[in-house]
Amino acid sequence: MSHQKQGYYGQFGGMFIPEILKSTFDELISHYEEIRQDPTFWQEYENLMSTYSCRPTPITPADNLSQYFGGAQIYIKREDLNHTGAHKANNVMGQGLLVKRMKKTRVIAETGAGQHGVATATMAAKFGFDCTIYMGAEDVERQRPNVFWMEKLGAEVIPVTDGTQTLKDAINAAFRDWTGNMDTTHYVMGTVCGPHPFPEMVTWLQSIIGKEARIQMLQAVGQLPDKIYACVGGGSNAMGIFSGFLEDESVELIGVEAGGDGLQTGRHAARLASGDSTVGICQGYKTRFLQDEDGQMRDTYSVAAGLDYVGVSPILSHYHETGKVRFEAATDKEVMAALELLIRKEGIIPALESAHALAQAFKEAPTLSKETKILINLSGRGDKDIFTIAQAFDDQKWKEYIIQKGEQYNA
Amino acid sequence: MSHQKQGYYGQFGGMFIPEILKSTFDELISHYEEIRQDPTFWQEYENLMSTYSCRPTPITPADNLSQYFGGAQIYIKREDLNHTGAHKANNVMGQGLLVKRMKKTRVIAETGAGQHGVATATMAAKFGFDCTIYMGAEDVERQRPNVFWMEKLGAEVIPVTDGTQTLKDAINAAFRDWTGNMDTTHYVMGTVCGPHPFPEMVTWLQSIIGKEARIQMLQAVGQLPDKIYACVGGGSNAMGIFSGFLEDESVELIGVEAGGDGLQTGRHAARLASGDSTVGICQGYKTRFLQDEDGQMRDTYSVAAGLDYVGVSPILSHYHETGKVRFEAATDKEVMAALELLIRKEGIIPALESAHALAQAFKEAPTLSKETKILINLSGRGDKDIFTIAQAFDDQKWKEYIIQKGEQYNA
Amino acid sequence: MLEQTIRKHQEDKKLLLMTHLVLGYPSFDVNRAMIKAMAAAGVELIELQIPFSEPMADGPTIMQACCDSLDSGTKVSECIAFAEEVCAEFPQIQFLFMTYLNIPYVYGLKAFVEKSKAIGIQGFIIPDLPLEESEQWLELCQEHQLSNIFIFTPTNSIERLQQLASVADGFVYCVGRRGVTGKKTDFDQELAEQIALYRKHTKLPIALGFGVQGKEDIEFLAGKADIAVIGSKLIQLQEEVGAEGVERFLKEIRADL
Amino acid sequence: MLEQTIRKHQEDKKLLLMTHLVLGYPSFDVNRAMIKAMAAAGVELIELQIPFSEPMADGPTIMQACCDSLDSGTKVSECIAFAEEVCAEFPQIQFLFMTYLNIPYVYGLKAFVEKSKAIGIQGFIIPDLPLEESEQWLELCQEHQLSNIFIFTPTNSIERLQQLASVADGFVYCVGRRGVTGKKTDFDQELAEQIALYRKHTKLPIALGFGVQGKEDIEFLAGKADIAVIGSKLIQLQEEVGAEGVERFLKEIRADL
Ligand SMILES: Cc1ncc(COP(=O)(O)O)c(C=O)c1O
Ligand SMILES: Cc1ncc(COP(=O)(O)O)c(C=O)c1O
Repeated sequence: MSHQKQGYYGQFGGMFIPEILKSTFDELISHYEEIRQDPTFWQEYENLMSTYSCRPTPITPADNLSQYFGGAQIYIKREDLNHTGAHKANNVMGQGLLVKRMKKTRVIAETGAGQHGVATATMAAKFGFDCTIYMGAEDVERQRPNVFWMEKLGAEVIPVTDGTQTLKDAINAAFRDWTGNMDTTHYVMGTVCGPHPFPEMVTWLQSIIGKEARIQMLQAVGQLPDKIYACVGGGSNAMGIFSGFLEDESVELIGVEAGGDGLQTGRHAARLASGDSTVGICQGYKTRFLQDEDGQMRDTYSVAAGLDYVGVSPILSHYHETGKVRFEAATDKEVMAALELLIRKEGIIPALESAHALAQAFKEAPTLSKETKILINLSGRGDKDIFTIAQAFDDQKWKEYIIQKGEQYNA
Repeated sequence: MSHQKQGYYGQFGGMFIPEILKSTFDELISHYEEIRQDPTFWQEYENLMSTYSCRPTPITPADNLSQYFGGAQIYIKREDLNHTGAHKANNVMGQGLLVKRMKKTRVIAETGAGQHGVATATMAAKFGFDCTIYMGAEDVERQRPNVFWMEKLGAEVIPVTDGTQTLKDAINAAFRDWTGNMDTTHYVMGTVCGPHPFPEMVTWLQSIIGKEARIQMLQAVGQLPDKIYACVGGGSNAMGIFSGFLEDESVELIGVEAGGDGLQTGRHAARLASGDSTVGICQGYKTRFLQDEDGQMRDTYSVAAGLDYVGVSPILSHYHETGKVRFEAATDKEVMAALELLIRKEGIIPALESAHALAQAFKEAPTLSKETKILINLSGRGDKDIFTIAQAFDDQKWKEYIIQKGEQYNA
Repeated sequence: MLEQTIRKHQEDKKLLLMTHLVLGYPSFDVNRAMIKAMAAAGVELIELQIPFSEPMADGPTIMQACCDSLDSGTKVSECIAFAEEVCAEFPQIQFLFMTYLNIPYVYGLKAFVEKSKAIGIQGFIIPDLPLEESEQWLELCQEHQLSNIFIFTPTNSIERLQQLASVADGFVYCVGRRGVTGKKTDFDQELAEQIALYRKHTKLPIALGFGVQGKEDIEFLAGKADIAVIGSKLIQLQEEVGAEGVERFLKEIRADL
Repeated sequence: MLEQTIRKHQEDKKLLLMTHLVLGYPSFDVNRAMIKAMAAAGVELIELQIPFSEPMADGPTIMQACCDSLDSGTKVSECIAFAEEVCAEFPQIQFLFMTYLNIPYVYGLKAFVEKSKAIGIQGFIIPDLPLEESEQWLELCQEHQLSNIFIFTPTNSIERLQQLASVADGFVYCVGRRGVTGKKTDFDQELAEQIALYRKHTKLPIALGFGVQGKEDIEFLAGKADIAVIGSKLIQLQEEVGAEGVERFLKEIRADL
């Protein structure tokens, strides 16, 4: 397991795949290498994202918040304005173009909160692919709105009843599907995890965020940000924005994980910010996992379904080890407060995931000088999360509304 | 009532306001005329919309649909990608800048579906204004998700229990508030209706859509569209896109109203496409209203709350009279089919309102030559309408989900 | 004509009363009883409000009354017939039509003015008809010697008051404060000054409306305004204590004037 | 070593049997009964699957069994202790550990291989350890004379088969079709050709897995493959008819071989 091997980042990464998928990965890697060499691919990708989504997404100066905290000047990269409401669109549309080149006709994907599932189903509709989405049965129940849209988009949503019935089980199920249907099917991994080339490929596709952000900061603000905050589930939005600034020594990169009920409670999903993870190999790659002493994956917890995952990008595990990225965790409570504050002060409704980046930035902003510029990657919008958010706020009128609707449907 | 008077479009328009609001309107008009003369205003407005929303919104070539119908080439102007999910953002942010110039500290607005209410509450949060939203009590019940967001955004949402408890009653209530609080308060009218200067001013702010679209069509397609379709509630998104093409004789403009259960049933909101309206004066302006022989406003109906209004822009009534714009109506049934088709073929979830424009375009596209280019204004996204849409599709799994959630909340 | 009648009444009264009712609310029969009560209390002017579905300038009480009246099926033609009846029965009272512009507009402005004249109406109060939009309407009123009542408000500039005064006829309807009908106005020094300002700009009698609740307010107005307008309060009273109660209330007020 | 043992068995048997069980499912006691039954039926090789929480390459039956086993608290140390016990009790049977890489990785690759050797395990089947990632592991296996079983699949190119064959040891585990464990494979001409192709590229015994359901499949394999793998089917049988039922089933199959 030498460090020079393809797909490794320090000791992390790799390609731990069943032999049956070997040729599929060979093919995928060769196509991926081809598109990376081919400048027309990136052009086609940028063009698609600018006509179908609204790239470049803007950077919003959050003047009210800056004033409120009286510290750093806060800027927000608006991935929430993407078509389907999150950065997930970047990755899926890019992989969609790749699938077209591979001449496959079917895509499958895992989804937790449903965001990546909706994005993939959208891409499949746009490209005319068949589409199957694997989603933990528990998530299917919790995220019915997303399931509704996926079905309307023409995707088949398969509830996964194995294991903990959540994201990691959906990933297993998607791999199982793939091992039976690799000839027609591409597995659209939703984040920068999994076996090579996914971490590298999805990072590359998401790097469109960082590329834009770097230019935008220089143009609009006249300088690079001093700090960049991004939430970290698998790590795709973080890697996406960080990508644009890896060479800039002056820019501090901060990844924010799900602190759940607090790191000390054990009920969290902080792989890198807590001391609770160990190196393991699972779902095709080597990284730090939240696992027990036997190597069995542990239950994780976060109010944000998209951050609630046992593993994390091998690239980020590497950056964690080298100190290139600082990792922090925000608790559910801090996250709800940050979400409320952004809504109130800037009129922007963040996804629960994205609100983790906000929460950490808000902790630090007041302590920073007015000359400091910080950039927060707002990975997605929250209006689709209304069931979760209204519930998290324990909103009585919302509950009454649902009760009443339910009675009406029951009649 | 001569036709040369300010705020008149042919015989329509005017400023039928209570005397108590005279000085408020004088002030508003003078500020409005100032900003129209001041090129820095439009710059500031464009800048705000490009950093806070994602303007220019793209034009998406709907190749799958074009191929499906085998007729005209279909292009879609993507107002759904705006911050808060609809073209309503343009108007409110523009009026927000105006309010700042007027040094007022509070905004009020009416809302039907809640789209304009959410947009106004968002603007108020961003600008730091106090905000009160009037909403028919029935709509408050129907649109709880939007009410939840408005409240989170810091707005007070007042359920209007008068009259039919819908949009027009909310407008009356907003006017009543204004007559008591004009010193601090600006009424952010949500569409191109009401007394002068609203029809003209809101048209001007929404003309950002048409300005962009004209340039984009010329750049990307190399020619102007032959036909442009827009749905018509009050008329703001239609006037917004039409504005860019008023001088272009070759471009046919088509406004699509809510056909509800069908024009022959009387259950619709087609002021111009049906023979059912007559000229009247109400809510401060003169236009064609759906009213009875005494001049009392009638109940209207549409699956799309945002189109379900008794009046219509005086400018559009004028264009109706002169033939500048052709008016059609799409029934609920046609609308649901168009909505489903757009989702399935292009991966875009339209607002129910916007789906009216689609429905009419889809009726005509197959009959047009492949050389014909048609442009559809997609005024908003539909994912916020999930309660309405899932219900309209009579989706069983959705209903079960709501019933179950309700029982859970009840426990 | 209307002005002269008012002036005549003023010869032996400190303050005239103008009351208000919503036609068809709760029924024309109750309207009849109310007018009888008002007549018995010696009310000089009555606003007959023809309900309109969008009473933008009215407060909750009147608004709800309009809505209920329409819900029970009230037609404009019935309102006119009723007005004809009461104009004939109570020739000592000056009746005005209060309504929103759409009602006469849809009826036909000319026809509406002619009909009003024919049945004995003295004038009109149309809150959503500002001066700028009233050219044709004023011509019709003049032609038929009917008064279109203009409204003075605290937000009007001096210039605007002068402009309104130049076309006003019959009396001016003066608003004590911002807002819609039926809310409480503070009857204080500021209001007195406001009335004085209005007075400076018109020779016509001054009616003060919006918020008159009872005896105290009336006493305050006496000597300052010419006509006190009592609107929403009477609807509430009627609902609570019926037409006789309204009569008692009005008589009590009247006693000191 | 493993290869020689297999060759020896082949001297008097047309087709060897390799069965499978998930340790701790439904309990170690049942595991014991199952192994006894398998031994009684003369099974030559047994895969002991140490359950892993993410059994990516397994089908529904085995996956569920792993999940249930872990839910009931199964620990890796117990699995090893159990393996030690059965290796000692049934020396005629070749036991292999089947598991996912994370289990030995977290245990410590070296420690795991040493421990396995010490307790009498013959080799390993690790579906998520491809050749490219196995350098260190293969060194350890060689050092301790344990077989790491490589897998041939229908998606492998000739080149890949050659590559795998060059490092394979003990036997090769051949997959009859795409997909995960436990689904039905069509035992037909195409499969025969597939096995023939595998055979062309390795001198090692060939085990055929994925989908063996019963007697007919076994008869089909006899003369084509060397070892028939029976996995999910036995879990289902155990659930339905218990260890004795499994014994009956295996004996029936065995009868003709
Ligand atoms: C809005 C949003 N942000 C962030 C994430 C976390 O994923 P990642 O870390 O790959 O960006 C998700 C995952 O669903 C998401 O939906
Ligand atoms: C998405 C959307 N489209 C259209 C409309 C209709 O308004 P207008 O005709 O002013 O564009 C609305 C009103 O709420 C809306 O929300």
